[in-house]
Amino acid sequence: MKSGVLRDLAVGAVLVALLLVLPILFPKPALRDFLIYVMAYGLLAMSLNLLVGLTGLVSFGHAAFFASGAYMFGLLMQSGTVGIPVAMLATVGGTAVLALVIGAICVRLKEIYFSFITLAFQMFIHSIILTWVSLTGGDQGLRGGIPRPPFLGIDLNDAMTLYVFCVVVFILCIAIMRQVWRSPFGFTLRMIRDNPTRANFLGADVVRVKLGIFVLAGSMASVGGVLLALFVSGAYPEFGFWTTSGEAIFMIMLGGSQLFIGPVIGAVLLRLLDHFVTIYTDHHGLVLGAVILVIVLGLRQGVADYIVDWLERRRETRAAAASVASEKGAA
Amino acid sequence: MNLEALASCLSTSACAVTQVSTALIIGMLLFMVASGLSLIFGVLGVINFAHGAFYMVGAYFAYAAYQATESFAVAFLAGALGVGLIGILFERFIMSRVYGKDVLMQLLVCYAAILIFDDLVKIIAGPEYKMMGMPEAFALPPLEFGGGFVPAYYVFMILASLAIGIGLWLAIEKTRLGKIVRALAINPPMVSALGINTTMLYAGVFGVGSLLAGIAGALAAPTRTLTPGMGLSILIESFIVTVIGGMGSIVGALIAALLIGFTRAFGAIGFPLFVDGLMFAMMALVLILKPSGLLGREPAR
Amino acid sequence: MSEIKSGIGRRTFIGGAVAGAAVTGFPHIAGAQAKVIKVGMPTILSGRVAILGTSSIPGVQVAFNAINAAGGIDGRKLELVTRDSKGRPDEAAKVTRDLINNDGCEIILDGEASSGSFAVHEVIRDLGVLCLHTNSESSTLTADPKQKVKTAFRCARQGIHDAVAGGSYAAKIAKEKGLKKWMTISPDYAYGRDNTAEFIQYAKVFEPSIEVVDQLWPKLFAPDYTESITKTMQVKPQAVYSALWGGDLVAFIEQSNLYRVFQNTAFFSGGLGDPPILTAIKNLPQGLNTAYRYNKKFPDNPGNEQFNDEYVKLVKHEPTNWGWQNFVAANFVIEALKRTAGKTDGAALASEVSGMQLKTPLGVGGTITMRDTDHTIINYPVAWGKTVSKAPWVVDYVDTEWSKILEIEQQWKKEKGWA
Amino acid sequence: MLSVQNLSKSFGGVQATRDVSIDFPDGSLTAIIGPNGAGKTTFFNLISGAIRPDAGKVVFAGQDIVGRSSLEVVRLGMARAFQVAALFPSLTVKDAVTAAVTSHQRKSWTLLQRFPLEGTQHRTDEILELLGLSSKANTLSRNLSHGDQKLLDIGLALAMDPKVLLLDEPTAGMGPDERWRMIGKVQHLWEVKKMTVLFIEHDMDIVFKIAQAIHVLKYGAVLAQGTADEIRRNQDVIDAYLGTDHHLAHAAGQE
Repeated sequence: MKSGVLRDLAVGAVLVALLLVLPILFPKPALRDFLIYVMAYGLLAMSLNLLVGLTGLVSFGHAAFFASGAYMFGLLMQSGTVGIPVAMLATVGGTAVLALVIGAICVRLKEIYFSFITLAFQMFIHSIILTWVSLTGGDQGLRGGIPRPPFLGIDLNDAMTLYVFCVVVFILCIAIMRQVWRSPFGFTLRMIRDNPTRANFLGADVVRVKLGIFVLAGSMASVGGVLLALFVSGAYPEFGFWTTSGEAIFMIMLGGSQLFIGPVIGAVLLRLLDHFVTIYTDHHGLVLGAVILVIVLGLRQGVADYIVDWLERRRETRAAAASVASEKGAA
Repeated sequence: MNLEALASCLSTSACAVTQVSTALIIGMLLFMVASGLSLIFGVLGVINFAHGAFYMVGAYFAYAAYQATESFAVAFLAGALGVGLIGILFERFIMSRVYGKDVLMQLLVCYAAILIFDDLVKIIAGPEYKMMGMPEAFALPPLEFGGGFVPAYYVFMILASLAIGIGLWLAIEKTRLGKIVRALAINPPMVSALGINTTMLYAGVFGVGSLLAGIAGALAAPTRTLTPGMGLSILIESFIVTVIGGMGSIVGALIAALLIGFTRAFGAIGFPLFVDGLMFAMMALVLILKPSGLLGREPAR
Repeated sequence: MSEIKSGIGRRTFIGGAVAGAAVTGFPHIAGAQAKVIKVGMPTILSGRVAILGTSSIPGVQVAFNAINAAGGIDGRKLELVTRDSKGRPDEAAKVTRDLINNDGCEIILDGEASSGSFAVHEVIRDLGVLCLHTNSESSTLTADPKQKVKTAFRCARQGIHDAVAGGSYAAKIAKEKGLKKWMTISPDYAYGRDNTAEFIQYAKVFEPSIEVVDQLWPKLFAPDYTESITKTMQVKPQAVYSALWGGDLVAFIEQSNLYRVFQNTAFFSGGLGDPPILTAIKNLPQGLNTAYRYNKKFPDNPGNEQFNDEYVKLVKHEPTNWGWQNFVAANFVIEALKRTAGKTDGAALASEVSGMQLKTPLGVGGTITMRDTDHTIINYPVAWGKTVSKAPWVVDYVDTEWSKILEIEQQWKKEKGWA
Repeated sequence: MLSVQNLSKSFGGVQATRDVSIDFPDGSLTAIIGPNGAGKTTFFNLISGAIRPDAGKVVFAGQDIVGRSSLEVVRLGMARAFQVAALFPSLTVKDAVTAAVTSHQRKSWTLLQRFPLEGTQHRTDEILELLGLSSKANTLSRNLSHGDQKLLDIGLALAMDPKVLLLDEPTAGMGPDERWRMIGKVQHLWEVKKMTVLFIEHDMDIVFKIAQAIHVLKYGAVLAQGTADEIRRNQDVIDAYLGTDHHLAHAAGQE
């Protein structure tokens, strides 16, 4: 048990080191930009996977909380009344309340109807962003930049500092989600994913547990929104559009939903794909669509899930071969 | 909110007729798209998120055929049959491989199809706006009913949609094939045990569902602008319709489509800023109170 | 660590760790030794408004082809690198960063629509290269001093200029024909609402008897306008103003034709004047009033027709409003580069562009000026004309005096607290 | 003590349970039998809070639990296993039982510690030992044999430390030898844990062999009740039930 924590810490440390060393080895702003994007969308996908992969709740509206994070944070910073840390905490708290209200209605619905109603709420929030122009700037987004006043001697206007800040926040969130993944609560979620009726008969309060993870996942998604808002220095209604939710789902499917880090792998793959496809062709949809079809119809699961399964199968066949060989040897 | 304007509109026959016809124009086209979506879900249990793209392809097929032949009948058939065929191919080669998988797989496959179709249309037809234009036969002054005016083409569109809807309903409820299809929706192994080729049947149903999207596209082509990506907004609206009416219910789709049509037509008079909110509220309310929709049956499991 | 930094600092490299190499593995030679000068353009190339990008690009290409054929800037050719933002502002920000940081673009022609342009604006604030917004008409972008970015300019028509010109034209017609009852039908988003409000505001300034009896706000990209059209028939206004544009406008006009709406209602459109729209409409009613977007006969000079012909050679249709704006923007860039002798430093180029009076066939009187105070162009065509059913589709352009526009713009800025 | 009084329930026009009154003394081992469609599973659903009865009382632990959710009923100490083993396919045997134990300890919300919690280990091992599943602790639930799946289902219920255990056909779908092994385990469990056990069973030989009391349901009503001998001699039961279904059940069992 303790060794699990140690292993996670070790992996986390390697990840931090990698993320910090990469831009030093390759000091190009483009790499930093790329990684910040991956981290922001990675948080969105990872948090969605707490619902999809861990609890079996297929939300079509997760980007609503991503947008809420970006907008709440942006508005708080533009108000000029609070510093970045307070604004971030308030944003996460505010999004948690929003997720609580929406979740209280949604988690009572089962299966595809849960998906529908989350989609409906996302459409609702998106239309609020579009119509409440005086607050949100409507379709033009939050304009005029989001100020980044220095705090505790940290100045996020410096690109490298901003990057390091994003890495720290990202790893922190990943650590929290990893803890959820491995905690007793995480196993309650697995019970609900596999068989909610049975979980109920084993004393798990299914509706409240679902609501709990819905709120938690929403809060984590809002951190992704905060990072993106900090980076692009704005917030846009597209953050809360259904295509953003769709992209997060695609990241999960591309990477894999059963491996903890799968969605981040998916985020890296999708962003790389996006990056290169837009460079080489204007027919971005054609290429991306073809890749999706190949993965979905060819692998029938996420890339990371596929590799994990493949390794396992190979180990099994080897073990079987070895046992056959030893039997032969004995004979 | 201007209920006075609404009341005064309803009290004059000219306004009432025009707005009712507006509701029918919006509603019936929506019904064409939504009924296909609903049919496919009802029988195959998958949500065809690519349905909007099929509508778009139908419109472009009709446009191309009309450019070539100047005949609206040919254009209509090209849109309907072309998309029906694409639907069958899509079902056979792609969709059928993700039956029984989780809904995310189906979503992704459809998303891929949307991306590909949008891009193909852009490559083949170009990104600029296309307008098919009104066929000669319908280039008449609007018809007058009780002081209200309805363009001739819209009268045709409403009647055609209605006829197709009734035909579809009769086919499902009253024919032997319809009975088999309904049985297929509830108990596929049983249908298969009767010696019926369910694979063909699935493809056929998907084809008919797509055909309806193609018809809607062809009917829309003379009055709506053709652009890549035009399927998106109609997908969202017909999705709302299907959820409200009940996934799998043709009559439910009709009722919900007309509900949306009337909301928009009379909302424009009485509460223009609240129309979208009302559409959303209806969908959320239905989902909360009766998740399977107004006329949907509870999922069998 | 500092050693490593300074060691690798400026070198380009090949290979390395997977992600690192994957993203930055396109070696380019930065700075003054490059053979070509790369100009980046983030724009929309997919979805419903793909034509925004696809009709912007040839505008730039016409200008670049000309200078490259003439030997370039001191022998260095200009190259346009375009990227699809898919209409997403955050994507616009990202591709702009990529264009500059990764692809070695030293100048940005921002072909984004208004929301994307604000995102690009913030990137430029961060990175400090020369940027010309070529498609954003939103007044705030340059008029609000809070938005000001030293190296960013707008080379596109501006909402307030259009509003003044449109208002005065509408007032004149209203006076002549006694049009008092007005109605507006515009798309429900920032541009549609601002544009409509400003048009009506100035129409009333010039003709106080104008009364707006109703305003309809159909959704942006709505495929069907029947409920707005039939509502119009109930209200029976004498004139309608619409800020609809693009495919939405095409659908609106064709659907209105079915009801014969324009037989007894005057129509004023801010967006009808683009040739691809005029030609897409199968039954273009005569006598609709539209703002100038582009016309090969206006300004009527050989340079304009030459631009039109070169443009048509590249794509199959005549230029859009975006086409000429990008053509002019590209010429601003070329002229600035000539004056800096090929130096691409953002501040140096910006000081050249600021206040530049560019000779161009698209200008009123042959020049378009980049105003130094607020980094936006003036003296471009802001005329209104009437539709006819065959090419050149719009005739009888009536120009509005720029002196009048500038005077009212100044008052407007004062009201907003921007001047 | 668990007792039901005048319990009734209809679905549409069909009366699934008619005025059923039964007492289950503490520590008893009771069989519920009856032909297919007699309302046995519905009866379990009614007492365990899954379905709300139209009328009647379910008195458990000194209170009427009608209207309580199944969750509350579980927490009062009534657990159940299902006719078709209700498992968590993607969890290993050990993780599944540990998760159930954790849930029983009201620690399913624990976030700051890692799974498994230290206090659960002992209990999990005990349950696996009791059911003879220890050697399969690391097998995924979905890869278990049918019999082991049924055992694990019971194991999950045991994790609730129940005072009353409801077993819906613990031997369903098993061959004759496996049935006896299974029922032996159930009997062993009952003896060791001193719980009140109610089980639904088709195999009369099993029922007559181990049940202390037998209640026969038919068309939702109690047809007869008593000891094995009494039921064997009851003419109603012989007429209505043994004459037909017993042989059918036998035949099915022999397959």
